[in-house]
Amino acid sequence: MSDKEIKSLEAIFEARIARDEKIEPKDWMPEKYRKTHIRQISQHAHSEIVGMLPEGNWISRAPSLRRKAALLAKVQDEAGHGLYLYAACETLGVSRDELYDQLHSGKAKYSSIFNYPTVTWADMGAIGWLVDGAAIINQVPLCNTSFGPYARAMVRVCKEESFHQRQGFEIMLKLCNGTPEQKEMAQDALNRWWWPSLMMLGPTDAESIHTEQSMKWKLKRKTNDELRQQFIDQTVPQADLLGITVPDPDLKWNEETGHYDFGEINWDEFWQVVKGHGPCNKKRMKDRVNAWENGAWVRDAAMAYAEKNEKRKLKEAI
Amino acid sequence: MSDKEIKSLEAIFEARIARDEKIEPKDWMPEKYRKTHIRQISQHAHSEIVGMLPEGNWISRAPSLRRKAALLAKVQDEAGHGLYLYAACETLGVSRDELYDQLHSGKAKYSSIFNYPTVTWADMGAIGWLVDGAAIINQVPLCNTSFGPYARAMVRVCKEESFHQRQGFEIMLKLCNGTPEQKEMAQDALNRWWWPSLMMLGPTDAESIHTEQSMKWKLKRKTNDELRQQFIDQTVPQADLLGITVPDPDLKWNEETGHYDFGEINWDEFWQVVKGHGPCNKKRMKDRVNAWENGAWVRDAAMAYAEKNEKRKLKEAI
Amino acid sequence: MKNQHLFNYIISIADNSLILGQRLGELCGHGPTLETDIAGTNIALDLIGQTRNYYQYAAKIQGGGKTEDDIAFLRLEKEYKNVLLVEQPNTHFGYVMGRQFLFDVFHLLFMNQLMQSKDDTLAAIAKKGVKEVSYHKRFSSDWIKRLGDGTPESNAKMQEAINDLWAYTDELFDQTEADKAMASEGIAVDTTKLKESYYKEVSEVLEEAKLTVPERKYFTRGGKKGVHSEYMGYILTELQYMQRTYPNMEW
Amino acid sequence: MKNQHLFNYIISIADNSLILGQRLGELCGHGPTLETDIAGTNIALDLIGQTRNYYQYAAKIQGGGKTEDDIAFLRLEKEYKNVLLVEQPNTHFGYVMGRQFLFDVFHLLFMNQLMQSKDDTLAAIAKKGVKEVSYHKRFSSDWIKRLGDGTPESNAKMQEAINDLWAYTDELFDQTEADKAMASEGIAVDTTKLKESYYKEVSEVLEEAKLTVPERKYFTRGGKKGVHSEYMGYILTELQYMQRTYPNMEW
Repeated sequence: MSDKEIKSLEAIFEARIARDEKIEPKDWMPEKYRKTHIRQISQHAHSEIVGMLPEGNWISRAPSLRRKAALLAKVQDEAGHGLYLYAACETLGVSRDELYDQLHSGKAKYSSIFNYPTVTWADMGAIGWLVDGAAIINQVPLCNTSFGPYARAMVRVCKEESFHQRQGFEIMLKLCNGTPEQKEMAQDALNRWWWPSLMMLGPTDAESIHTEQSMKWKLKRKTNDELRQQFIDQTVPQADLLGITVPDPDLKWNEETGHYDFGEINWDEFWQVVKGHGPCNKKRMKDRVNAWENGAWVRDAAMAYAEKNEKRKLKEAI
Repeated sequence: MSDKEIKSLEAIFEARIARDEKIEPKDWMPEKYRKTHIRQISQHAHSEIVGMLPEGNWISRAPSLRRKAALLAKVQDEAGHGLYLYAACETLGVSRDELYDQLHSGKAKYSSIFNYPTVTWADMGAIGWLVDGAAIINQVPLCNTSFGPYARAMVRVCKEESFHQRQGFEIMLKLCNGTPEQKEMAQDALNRWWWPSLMMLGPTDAESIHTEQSMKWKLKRKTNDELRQQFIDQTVPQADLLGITVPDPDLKWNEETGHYDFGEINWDEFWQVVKGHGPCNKKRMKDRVNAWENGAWVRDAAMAYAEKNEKRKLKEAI
Repeated sequence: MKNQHLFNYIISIADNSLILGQRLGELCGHGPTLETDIAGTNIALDLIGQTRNYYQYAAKIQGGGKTEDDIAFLRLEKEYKNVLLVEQPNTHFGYVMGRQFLFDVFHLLFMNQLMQSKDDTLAAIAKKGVKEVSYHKRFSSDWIKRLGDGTPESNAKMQEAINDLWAYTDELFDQTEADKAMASEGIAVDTTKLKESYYKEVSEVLEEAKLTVPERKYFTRGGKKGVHSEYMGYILTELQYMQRTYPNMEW
Repeated sequence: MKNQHLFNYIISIADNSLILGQRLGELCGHGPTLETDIAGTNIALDLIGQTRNYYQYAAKIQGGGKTEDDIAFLRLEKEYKNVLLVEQPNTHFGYVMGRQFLFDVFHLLFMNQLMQSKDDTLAAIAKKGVKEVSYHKRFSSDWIKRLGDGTPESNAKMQEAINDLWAYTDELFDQTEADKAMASEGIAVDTTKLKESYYKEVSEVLEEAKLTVPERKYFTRGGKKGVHSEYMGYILTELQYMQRTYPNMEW
């Protein structure tokens, strides 16, 4: 294709997005659009898969059968999200095995929040309440993003995420209405998860490299700082309701702006974790890589069996 | 050597044993004597090593620091017994690696009692009290056995074993003087370990194939049935002292014989376990084999390092 | 006493589901594929759901304000009456599927009979569960075939698992006192009558999967009498941790 | 308040020994040779012995009839103040020896200083422990050399362990509030002063063992503040099992 032809296709493509039409896998799309989507969707898928681990850590120790069942269901949902996000990504011409390979080799990223340890039961509440809460704020706008398969996957994801978020809040509520030990456990979890949750909404706009292009493609509708403010404004009253304290001495309602002011985020910590030096980065990757490597013989067997079956059917057909 | 010469050596050899002289590794000995001793000493060594596993199972869960330390010390002693028994065996011209190989391949036996699971803390008491108790009855006569290295090893083993036995009894005593739950735990342990302990003293004399020859070599001083009777006569009053009940409805003091009469032993179970079908045979062997196989690279490294060091020293000497 | 038997009977059924569900729960996120992770979690979820139904019923029988969680988390090891099979570890995926398959075949036969129970609650639980269990069995049977008739390596691994787990199959059919008492009243399933069908079904799948049906004279038992394997203690340390550490709280 | 600081200080020392001893205890009977099993058990025994001395002293300070076992077994996870290093798992023998070595070098430097403490009890515990810890350090250093300078495989495995465990070394020198308060009174060891010697000694052994000294800017910490790794919860399920399940009994 000549440069001119490409330019013209690009113009048509951008116009379609501007008209809020969905781009489908078989449609022409600029290479950068494809690559950006592969990066973002797979990163999202990886986050679901890695995100199973910190919560999976408490399945065997859940404090009641009801909570054990709910936690199992939640982790299962996350695996499901991973599944349809990988499927959405595959429509862009990349295989799930390639994507796994990027994850396992450290080339692909996943949400840094999952590199923090889950050390008490209250962390199951805090993750639902705060982490899923922040995720929803990130993800709701994506239900209208331009790439069809991603937008449709997000509709489903968001519905389940808000269920998870309510469930997490309910765990916190139960703790906060419980004994002093339980309430302290809830406070301790808020102390540990608050700042990482704020970081989850991404670097400040000044440091964010992908924002402008993503806005145009409707991969982003608001800046990181706007999303963060929205998260804080929404979450602080919930903490008040729970009767626990957000661990930020600078947090204060600002009548003028109609928002909460808040303290400085420790971006050093953010970048440390992003670069692989968080408390659990190595463990998470080892767990994933071990699962993958120890499962190789199983996947090989399934493949061999499927091929044999194919042949058997073919023989019967002849 | 002619048959006649061998016969004469054998006569001298038997006379030395009859005079209670010790046979030492460099002395001439009949091949059968060597083989029988390799079999018995290694079986004894293997029992110490495998015996570490059921007790090791409770180290991480010991109920107090004092008990945790005592249990660690006991398991360490068992490893020590293994060490000098293997060393005694090696003087007969067999390597420890060969002996391990016999254990791991299932060719060599170890005491069947270690194929029962340790399911409560009270089992730590019962093993010390009953299993070590039965072991001492088996082993004390071996302090005077004819083969010097074995006899000397047994002197040391027996001293430590009686310490273990007292310690086990003390665990039981504490439980029996404790809460009803604790006493029930002690009773439950006695219920499960009583019959296997009786079986530990070997098949009935009628079924025992090695007795006669072993008597001559002072590898045995009493028959299995005599030892068993001794064990019962000694242990039943201890159970009375603890206030728990030996699980044998036929158990009764016999004024006439001056011994306890006791019920029929389930020899089917005995042979089932001996043949490898006890509750934990597979687990014990897997644990041992895994430890050995996973440790291969460590042993290889130690060997390689020793060789390098040897060469370095040689170079320095030149 | 009738109630005690009924209580014991319910517990002995439910404990199998609890412990197998617990074992499957350990695997979440560590399986060979995303699809098996989803399926395994789903089966765990079904089993924990069934457990809750049984325990809620048992708690009602027990009375005194006891709840499903008291029964699930606050018994001593010897008071759990699950078979040894379900407490065996997740050594590798062949063991996971082998354990599941050897239990599922029994479980479905059992549930089909329990639907006929004269006890309406048990019959209702079974009716609801039978659909789930049919799916479990289809899933595990398929994997037995894939692994048995996959590669030489997978065949060897699957055979190893079946050989090891086989020793625990016979206990499935053992009858406790509660079993017998309840069977005589038409409440419990007479498990001895399931044995022939069980080994027939299991053998057919194994043969189709190019696996050898183990021949075995000796079987290992104990769980139904409360004498468990050494694995059980560790399962309970985790299962009971929260309830033991923070007693008398709501979650 | 002085007593509270002293109590906290003792606990933070002793918890290291407890948790490392617990980790070593898991290995009993599963090591690569009989000799390493004996040595590992012996080290565990020393560590548990030291733990008891510290906790007995702490229990006396705490008063109210508390015992060493209350302190050992009945705290919540965040009340344990051991460094993250000692709770790392027995992944393979390289990790076991790496963890031991990285702790032993610190431990000996620390004990040598603690002998000078103005607190007589602590000084006495240190005087007794220092001989044990010298032996531990000799043992683990020897193994670092054997594994590092053994075969290519063992070198790679040992390097892997050192690389992973390195992230936990810096926390050894962190000072808690109790540390600072007690150091200012000449009771606690000023750990910041040990840092240089530590990395020097460790690096020398690693170099002799043909291992690369990791370069690292970022370190992981948390244990001293009671925020542990995910391994800690599982350690506690086993450690506390009996005391939680059977409260208020004597053993």
